[in-house]
This record gives sequence, structure tokens and C-alpha cells, in this order.
Amino acid sequence: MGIDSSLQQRPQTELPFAVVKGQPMTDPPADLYIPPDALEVFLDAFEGPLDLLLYLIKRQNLDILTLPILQITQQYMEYIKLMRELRLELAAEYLLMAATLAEIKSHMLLPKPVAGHDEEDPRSELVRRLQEYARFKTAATQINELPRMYRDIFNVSVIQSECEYERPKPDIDLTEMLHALREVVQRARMFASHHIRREPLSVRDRMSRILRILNIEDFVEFNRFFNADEGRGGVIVTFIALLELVKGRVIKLVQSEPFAPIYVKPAVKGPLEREDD
Amino acid sequence: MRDTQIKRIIEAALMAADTALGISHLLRLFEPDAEKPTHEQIKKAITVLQEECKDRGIELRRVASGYRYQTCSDVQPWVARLWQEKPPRYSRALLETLSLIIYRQPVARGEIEQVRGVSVSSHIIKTLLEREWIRVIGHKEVPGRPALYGSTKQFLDYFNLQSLHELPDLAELAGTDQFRLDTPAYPELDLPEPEEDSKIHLRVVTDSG
Amino acid sequence: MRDTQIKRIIEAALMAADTALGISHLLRLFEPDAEKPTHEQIKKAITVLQEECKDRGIELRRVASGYRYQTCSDVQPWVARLWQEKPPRYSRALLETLSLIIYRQPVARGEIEQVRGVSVSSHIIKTLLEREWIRVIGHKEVPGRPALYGSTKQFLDYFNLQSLHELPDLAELAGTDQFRLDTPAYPELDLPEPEEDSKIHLRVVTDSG
Repeated sequence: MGIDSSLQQRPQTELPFAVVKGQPMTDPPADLYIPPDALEVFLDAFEGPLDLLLYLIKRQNLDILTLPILQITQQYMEYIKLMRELRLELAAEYLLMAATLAEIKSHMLLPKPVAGHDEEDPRSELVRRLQEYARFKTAATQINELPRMYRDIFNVSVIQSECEYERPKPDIDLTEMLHALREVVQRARMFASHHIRREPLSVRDRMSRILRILNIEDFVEFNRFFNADEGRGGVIVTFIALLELVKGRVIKLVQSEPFAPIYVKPAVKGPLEREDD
Repeated sequence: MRDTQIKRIIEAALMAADTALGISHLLRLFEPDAEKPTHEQIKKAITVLQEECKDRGIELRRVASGYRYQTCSDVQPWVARLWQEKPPRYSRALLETLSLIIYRQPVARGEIEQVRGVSVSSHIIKTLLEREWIRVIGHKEVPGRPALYGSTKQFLDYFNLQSLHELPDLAELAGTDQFRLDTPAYPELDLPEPEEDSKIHLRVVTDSG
Repeated sequence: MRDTQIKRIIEAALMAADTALGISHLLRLFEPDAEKPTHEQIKKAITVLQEECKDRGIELRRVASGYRYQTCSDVQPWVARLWQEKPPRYSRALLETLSLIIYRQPVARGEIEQVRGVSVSSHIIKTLLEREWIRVIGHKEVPGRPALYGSTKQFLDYFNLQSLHELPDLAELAGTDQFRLDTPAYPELDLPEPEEDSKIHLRVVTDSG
């Protein structure tokens, strides 16, 4: 069982655990001198505690089967400690693994039971899990390397000769579309955080119409959007649509001086980006 | 680059593209390469590819916007049966995306993704744009300047609607009793008849003296 | 019908179709004809067509749901320039979840979480379902009746496979008995996917002499 004595002798502070902007860091920061984002990025790089453990093992070319549990536990705890000091939100799985490691460690330190009684190595379950996870990790890498449609290979699609007939386009009917909408709305309701407000279509419709006008003319006087024939309801709908568009940073209202006419213009000038994006 | 390789690349590109490609477009495919083929080399490759189509079921034709492969008209009766048998259908993802664009317009792709919980493929947006059921009607002034999509007249025509108001309200669709995610934002704002007890009192002064 | 004509029709049909076509599907194209080709004739035509692709930029490949023409992967760098858009990249979490579903199917979410040691986000499952790479193939008879997932033909088609047997054996992936951690299991793991312009350079030194 490999207890790395050098590691134990070495004072904690001499172990640079990170290099930030080229500066080796030997101290867990008392203040937030590692940008917490950096550690979050680092933590994000791992798919969980098993992944982090595999990384630690691999970094030192350790043999997984004779897992030097003390060494690994110490390093793992160091990361955890750092994360907590930075008050990063740490997934529960990481803490659970810390507990598992501590438990294995304490088992290892206990005197071996009397000969004849074949007790399982306390590390074996963790070793098995690490091996299993590593296999799927490799499998994932291999799947990623397979020639893939639209990345490595492309479908051949030859146009049909024009003389006969055009290839039919799929047909849909309205109920089908409304059904799809109902489902997506009901699904969205399951996420408490998403709000599909009960908005009459009239406001959304009006928002689109305003934008269409602004597509043709860049600069339109505020009053022109209001049509007295639509009555009070129409005026309100238009007004709310304009407010929504301002709030959504889609349009801007401009006025050269107090009491001067108000103009409406698109917040973004022209389609600067690809339209199909 | 050897002529065979140029020819292979041009063949693959013309076969994979869904529009005809002009020679200048084909030249651009080699843009980043150290060794670029000349205009003449491309032309020559196309001529060879055209000759290779002899006795085959497809041909490489020159049309107004460039070159494209197409099926020979004499085999068309058989090829057309591909679609007679199974009319093409749109995916669920496309229908959901379309319905969200209709009901949430003007809407950016990100908002659709938020509601659906999955990313919206560009292919879907492209299909809807090509069908002219949606179009870009503006841009949001946030980083990336995302496009805002809205419905078109062609959409209304296709579904035989006079206006969007003929569509049922979202609340009705989802069943009013259970659909209470949020306080109704504009409960009283249903055109054309606003209810009398409207909470919003708004007077628009169009001509202030 | 002469063999050349059969071959021409099949070539045109496979090239015009946007999905792979099986032999029975191809046979049905000749259904209304007085003189129908046999299964063997179709097969033979396909073999000839495959041979004709030698030295060309496209190939006729057999995948799970049939035969399809596709561009050769070695011309990918040029063909990909036809589109401005980059193909989607999939996260490690998604690929690991996918590989677990492929190798362990039918598998419930809980088992995936057990192996990976972290919870599986709904977003990933939803994305995989929507891409139709996986599907629900049953439910586990335990409380909550969790869904069991399996892979689909579309997954095989998308990844250029004819069957799951073409995937490497899981046991071979990392020899169970002699597990060597220096196998390149972490191809990208020197801080995977740091952003190009990331201002932070963080290197974790776990063992300095």
C-alpha cells in the first residue's frame, strides 16, 4: 500500500495547487484572488467526482488498481476545500465522494482482520466504479470520432429534373400545429421558471406589424401607428405593443426636444447578422 | 493539387449543395488552401464530370445560377414514386417551433429554445423561412443582435386565415383553469372589444397643443 | 427492363432521396411496371454503382436503414465550406450519456447517473430524444416506472454505422484486468474547452517535484 511519504512530509503550503495568470499559487486564497469564474471553469471541465478522481490519478501516472488512497484523498479534499473557501456552489456529488474517500481511508488505517477472514479491500468498489466510468468515457470519445453527418459526411441530394414535377412539400393542418403548441406549453409549465404569459395574440401580432412597418421605413412618427378607427382597444394594443418592443430592446423612441414629435426607429440598424441564424 | 482531387472535391460539393453553384463559388471552397486551382482547372473538372454522367441516371447541368446535378428526365417517373409512397412530413420540433413563432412573435430563437428546453436547429428555421411562413422582422439590441421572427401573409394564406385573430388564444388552448403560470398580463386586452372594467386607463394624446 | 436502365433508375433515386433507402423500398419504385426487376437485380445494380464510386468524391454506403450516397470524408474540409454554419458540437456530458445508452440499453436514467456519478440533465435527454438518436423503449417495473432508453436507427445512420456491432467492444475499450490510466482517455483534458480569448490561464499542478 503506497503511502507517499514525501507527500506527507511536504508542508501543505509548498504545494502549488494552481497557476493563475502564470503565477504559481501556493496558498489557498484568503481573499478572492483567484477569480471564482476560473475555478468554476475548472470545475466545469469535469463531469463529476469520478472524472475529477480519474484526472488526479492520471496526472501522476498512478495505478488505479493499487489506488494510493491517502494521496488521492488528500488531493481531492484540497480541491473541495478550495471550492468551499471560494464559496462556489459545489454539487452534492462532490461532497458525497469526499465522504466515501474518507471512509475508505479510515478502513485502510484499521488493522487487518484476522487471517482467514477474507474481507474485501475497501477500495475495490471505488476502483470498480472508476474503471467502469473510464470505459464509458473512452466510448464517448470514440463515438465523437465516428464520421458524422453534417460534420464529416454530407448527404447527396440531387435535384429532380425540372420537367416533370416539383417535389411535394410537407402539408400540415392547423389543428396539428395547435396541438403541438398545446404540448409545448404544457411541457413548459413543468418548469416553474418559464413563464408563458397569457397574452392575447393581438399584442404579439401588433408587435410584428410595427416591426414590418419599420422594415420598410426606418423612422416612423409615433402617431402613425395609431388608428382611430380601431377604437380604444386598438389604441391600447398598439401602445402596449410599442412598450413591449421598447422593453425588449427592439425599437427605440426618439424625440429631439420636449414636445417635439416622437419617432420610432429600430434599435438595431439593419440585419447585420445572417438572417438564417 | 492534382486534377483528380480537384474533380473529386467539385463533384462532392455539387452533389451536397442544395442549390446550383457558380464557378466563383466553387473557387471559394479552395480559398484557404496554399495551392488554389485556377478558373480553368475548375472548368475542366466540370467538363470531365459532365462527360462522366453519360449513361448515368443523373446529369450535370448548367442553369442560370451555376452548375447542378439533377436526375435525368427519362428516369423521373420512377424517382417521383419516392414521394408518392410516403409524403414528406414535418417533425414535431418544426411544428412546435412554428407555433411558438406565431404566438410569441416577434420572437428570437433563444426564447423559443427557452420554452422548448432544447436548442432549435438552424435547419428548422431555414425550412420555415424557405416556405415563407416566417421571416425576420427585426433585431434585438442585445449582444449577438439576434433576429426576431414573425409570421407572414403566406402563412395566413396557407392556413386560410384572414388574420391572426382567428387563431385561438393561448390561454384557451392550454385550458384556462390549469393555465395559471403567471398573472394574466393583459387580461382585458382582447381585440376588438375591450371589457368595460379595463384596469388600464390610457389616453393617447395625439395632438397636444 | 435492361440492367443499365435499372441501374440508372436506382442511381437517380438514391441520389434524389434525402434518406437512405432499403432494397425493398427501391423495389417498390418499379411496382406499377409490367416488367419488374428482381431483388437480385437491384442488389447487383447497387454493387456496380458502389464500384463506380471508386476514385470519386462520393460513395454509396450502406447504413442501418439502407443505402445512401454521401460525400467521402476526406473531402470534408472543402465541402464543409459550402455552409457558413459550423456543425453542432456536443458536450462530453451528452456524449457520455449517449454512449451509456448505446452500450447499456435498455437503460434507465438512474443507472446512467450511477455510472457517471452525477445527475443527468433533462436537457441532455431531451436533446437526444429530439435528435431521435434515442427513444423510450419501455418502462422499468419499479416505483415511478422510469423510462428505459435505447438507441435508434437514426443514431446509426447519423454516425455512419450499419449496426451496433460496428462499435468497439466495451471490454476492449480499456482492458478490464490491466487498466492503464495512461491510455489517452482525456484527449482534451488540459482544461477542456477553455475559450479562445479566456483571460484566465489556470493550470493545476498536482505534483511538482
